[in-house]
Amino acid sequence: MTDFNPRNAQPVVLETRNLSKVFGGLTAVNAFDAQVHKGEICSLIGPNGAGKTTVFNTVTGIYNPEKGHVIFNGNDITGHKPHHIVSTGIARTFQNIRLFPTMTCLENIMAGQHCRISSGLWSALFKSARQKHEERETRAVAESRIKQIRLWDYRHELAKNMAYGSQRMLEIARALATNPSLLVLDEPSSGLNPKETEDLMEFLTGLIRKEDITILLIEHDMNVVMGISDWVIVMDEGKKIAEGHPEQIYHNPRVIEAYLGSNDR
Amino acid sequence: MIEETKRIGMERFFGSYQSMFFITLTMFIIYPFVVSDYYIDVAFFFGIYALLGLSLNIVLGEVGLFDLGHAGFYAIGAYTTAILNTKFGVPILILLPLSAAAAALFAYLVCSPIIHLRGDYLCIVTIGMGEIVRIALINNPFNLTGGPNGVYGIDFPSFGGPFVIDSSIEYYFLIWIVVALSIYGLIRLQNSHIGRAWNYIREDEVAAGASGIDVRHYKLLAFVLGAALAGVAGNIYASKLMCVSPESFTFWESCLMFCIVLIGGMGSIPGVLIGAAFISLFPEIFRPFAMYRMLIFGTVMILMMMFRPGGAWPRKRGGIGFASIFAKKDVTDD
Amino acid sequence: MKIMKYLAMIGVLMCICMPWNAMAAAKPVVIGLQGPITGPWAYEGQMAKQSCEIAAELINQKGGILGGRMIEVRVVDDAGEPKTGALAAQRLVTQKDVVASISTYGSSICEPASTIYEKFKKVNIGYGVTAVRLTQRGYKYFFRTCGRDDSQGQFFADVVPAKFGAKRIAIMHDNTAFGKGLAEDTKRALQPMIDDGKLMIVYYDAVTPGEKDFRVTLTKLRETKPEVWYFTGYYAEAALLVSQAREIGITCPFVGGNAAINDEFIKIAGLNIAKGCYMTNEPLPADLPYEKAKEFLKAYKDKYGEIPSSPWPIYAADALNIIAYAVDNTGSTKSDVLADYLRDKVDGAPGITGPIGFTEQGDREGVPFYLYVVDDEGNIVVSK
Amino acid sequence: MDVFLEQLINGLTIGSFYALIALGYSMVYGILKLINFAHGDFFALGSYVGYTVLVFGSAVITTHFGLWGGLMAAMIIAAVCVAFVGIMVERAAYRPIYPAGRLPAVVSALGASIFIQNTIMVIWGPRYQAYPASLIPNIHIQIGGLHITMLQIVILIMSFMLLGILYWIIQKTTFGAAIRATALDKDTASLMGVDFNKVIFFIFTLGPALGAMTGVMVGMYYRQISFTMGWNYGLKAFTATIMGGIGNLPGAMFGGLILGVLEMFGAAYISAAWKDVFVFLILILVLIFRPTGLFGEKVAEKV
Repeated sequence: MTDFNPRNAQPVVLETRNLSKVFGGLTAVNAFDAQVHKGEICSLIGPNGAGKTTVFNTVTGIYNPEKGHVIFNGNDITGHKPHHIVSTGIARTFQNIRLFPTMTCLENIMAGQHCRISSGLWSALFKSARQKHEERETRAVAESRIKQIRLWDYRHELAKNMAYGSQRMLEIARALATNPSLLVLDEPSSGLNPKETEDLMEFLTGLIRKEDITILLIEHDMNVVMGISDWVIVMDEGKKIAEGHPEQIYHNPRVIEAYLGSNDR
Repeated sequence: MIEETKRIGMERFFGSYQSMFFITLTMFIIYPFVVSDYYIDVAFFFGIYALLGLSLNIVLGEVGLFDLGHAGFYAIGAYTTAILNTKFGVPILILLPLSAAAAALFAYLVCSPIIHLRGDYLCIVTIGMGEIVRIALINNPFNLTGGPNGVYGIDFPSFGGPFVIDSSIEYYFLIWIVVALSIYGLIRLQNSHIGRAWNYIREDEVAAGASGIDVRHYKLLAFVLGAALAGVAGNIYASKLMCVSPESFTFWESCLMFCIVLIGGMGSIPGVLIGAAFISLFPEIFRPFAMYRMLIFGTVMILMMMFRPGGAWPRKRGGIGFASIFAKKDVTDD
Repeated sequence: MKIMKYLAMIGVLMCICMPWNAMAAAKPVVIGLQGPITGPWAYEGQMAKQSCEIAAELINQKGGILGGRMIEVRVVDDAGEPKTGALAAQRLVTQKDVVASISTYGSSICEPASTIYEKFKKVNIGYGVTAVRLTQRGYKYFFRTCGRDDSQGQFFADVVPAKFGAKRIAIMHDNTAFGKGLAEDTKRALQPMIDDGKLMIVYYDAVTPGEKDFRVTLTKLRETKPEVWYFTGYYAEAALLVSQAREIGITCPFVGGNAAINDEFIKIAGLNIAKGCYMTNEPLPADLPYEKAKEFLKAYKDKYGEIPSSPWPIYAADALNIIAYAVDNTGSTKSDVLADYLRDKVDGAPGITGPIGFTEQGDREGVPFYLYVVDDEGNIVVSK
Repeated sequence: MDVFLEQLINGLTIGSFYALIALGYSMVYGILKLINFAHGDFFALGSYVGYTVLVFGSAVITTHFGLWGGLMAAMIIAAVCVAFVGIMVERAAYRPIYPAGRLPAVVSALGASIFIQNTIMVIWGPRYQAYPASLIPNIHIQIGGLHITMLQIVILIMSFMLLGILYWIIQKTTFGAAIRATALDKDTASLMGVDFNKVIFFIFTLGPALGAMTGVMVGMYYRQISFTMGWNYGLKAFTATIMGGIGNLPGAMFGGLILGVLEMFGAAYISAAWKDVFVFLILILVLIFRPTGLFGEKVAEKV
């Protein structure tokens, strides 16, 4: 599989080695190896049930893999607790939106800052200087993020009252509030209309330029994948079947077969 | 435009709120001097139930953990005070923090292995824990708890030498000062990252974990703090009644605490005060109806849930909360 | 504003409890009665209320006391729970016209209540509280008309093993303040005989009150092959225990504590099982030889159709009688005068349960115990 | 050896009562996820209604129906009355509170429980009532060292029979499928044409009726009833349902039996005083290793 221009030369941010996860009899992910380089938008695509979300959940600590390792910035985070993984710098969103419904948008985003707070119970009770500083810091980060997604006017609104598109952006803003170095998005464009998808793509590419962040994406919408990803990995039935630049993947026979099914089978 | 209307609304509201607060405060201070001892004691037990309600509110109201065994911590606090005071003569006021610590330690040890349980499964385990504590108290292990007769001869708290708290009025102020301090502390927590972390966990545990919150740690913290406050209530209750017996810490007591938080409003401190008022004052007011008292009590509980499922004074979401009265500047404004 | 409405609600709630003290009626002598009108022991509380009202009526019919002043019984419910017990005591103590009060059924409820009466220097007489410690606190104003656990325990040790020639004793209690206290005192009374090897306790355990099925515990009891079996709990559990014990083949004689056997016991267990069951008990109302007892029981039976099914309500009535007797003889309603009179001057005063006198600490003097048995026709008679 | 066997039978008898109450309980609990504290009091109400039927109808029963007929009559009348009360309680206390979620419903259930408990006290008085011994057949059977009464056998048989019928209704009939569908997802089920009111009507008649029948059986077997007995039987039913696994009817049944046997082990081999502590410790251990009960299916958190 020749690739005519090499992948960018940045160091590897995230690597999975021989990762496999089994549910009951079903092997959802089977010896999956992948690398994500710093500063790129890498998309993970494949038909439904290919095991994409399972890889996500294993990387972000929701599931424990039976075999294999997840290496992030050189250290092995296999099987760590989700909140620990977030503090090391991986932030994620969910396929179906999981916000804090009866809390305000601002409070939702402030949740992301939580792992950056070090003051404990006593400093909260006696309002120590450090705690006050961290509170202001949390508020400032959250306010900047909410302005970034242009929902400033709704900051006191309850999350459950927001439109679907705004809720998607809120979830991304919450993930960004953890100051991650790797942003993991699970089908961010699902349920968005074309205009919103357009804004999303623009937002993500802007993010890559402005902040030193890497994005790993699960996506079904091909023009998002082709539009903004620097590297694409294709999965089918738990295994990696192809990887390369978007154009290569677009014409790769095995990918087409995986998606559309070949006529001779 | 939304910006402006919100600010004006808060100014007017903020002003009236504070004046209302001071009226209630003065009433609380005058009350014991105008009524007979019986009504002071009724207000004392109102204070005890307020403290217990606040302690359960942390676990049930803030974090949404289904705890129906909170009387166990209340019992641990009361018996720690009773045993250490009668057997080793430790003064009561020193026992206040000690019994809080004992209840908190017990909560930590008991809840650590079961904190991962969800909803009804956690509920039955807390019921089990409460019953285990009560039955252990009755069975008098190592001859410590005095069995069904309980422990008696607990002396009064004293600040050394002459100044001893023993009259109803002094107890009234003791409990309500402790309640006021707890409310102040709880409001601080509600406004801090800890309070928010609890609420995130109540809203969606998985999302909270994925946003970087150590769910297990904060759940345990809620149980430990709730148990500590219940332990303090146990200490004051024990020294007031001068004896403790297992009858005061039954499963029904846990249910009453549960009703206080639900009827008042989950996570809302003024709501818990109203809930405690209802639970403690109602039986006394309807005492003359003796046989039918409980019938009315049951009916009113159903009606309360029917018309105010969110509680008498539900916690305000969306910026304006009771908390704002204490914060110098408005909490969620820029 | 909605919020102000709620704050006002708290204020209103507080005012509702503003004092509407009953106007102190000049004429009648008011005696307080505190008892479990509601709660698990509601039946005991209501019988005590009825007994006291009957006793007051009898005295009032004879012209009352202090030259014609009527007696009024003011009843307060303490729901059989320590917290409400303390509150009920507080309620009676703060009503100035209450001369003295008859305080409650259940040792752990009487404990906090008697402390409050002591603080406010109010005479209070317990009627259903047998825990030994209540009179060991050196209280000046606390008395009790019922006996104590240790005297009943001693009576069991003296009479029962000898009567049945039993070497292997089984003791079972129900983990209540009363039941466990009596069991422990009986064990202490049997200790000398155990030390010199005359007998041994083969079974000592509790059952949980409110349970229905004791077969498992009774099978374990049967394996220890006891020669006499002493149960110190209440009649509800006693009836279940005996009927299930006979069903699984325990034949040794059953002896109950003084709350175990009454006509409820016979009704539940059925006559053929209740027959031949023994009980260590203070003199039962039915066969109280005293003239005052017959008069009281007749009045009670006329009004309620049956006599009280347990000894405690009778002690409550006697508490009322002795207060009235003390007020009448001292001519005053001051607590200190009454307390001294009751402690020193009263011995052999006429009472339903026999002559009433109090020891230095306030215990009832000379409460005799009899060994009762249920005969073939189902009435409880003193066994030879 | 036969002592162990006898103790086992004792345990199973208690267990069968717990199983029956747990089944009636989990009819409501499994479907509405409503912790129905009032269920214990339906049980107590049933035993009191049965008591009244036996006492007032004793002349009729002994002449025409004979002992067993009398007991059947008592059970059926009790079941009908309590079922009616069940419907009223559901309409008055639970229906308005469904939208408010589960926690307010628990407070309402506590209120209903106190209400029923005190209604019984007001109507029948606080005293312990005794089932008339003359009307209850007590035939002892002795096999070797084993002492069993006819009543014990009848109750065991009846319990399993009732459990069987209910299992058949729930698992095999289409209406049973509708009930199970409503248990899993109320809204989707109603979209599929399942009439929620019919299901509620069925649950709130069958659940309390089953509780009432068990109440009569307990009254028959132990011959003594009190108005407060509903409370701790209700708690036992809740424990048994959880041990079996929520929403799993056969699970509740086995949970009840296991609870009875555990209590037997606790009382026989440790001490009667620590029996309940032993049972709750076992329950907590079970839940630590199987967080959804013995037979509850392990629901993976769908993320």
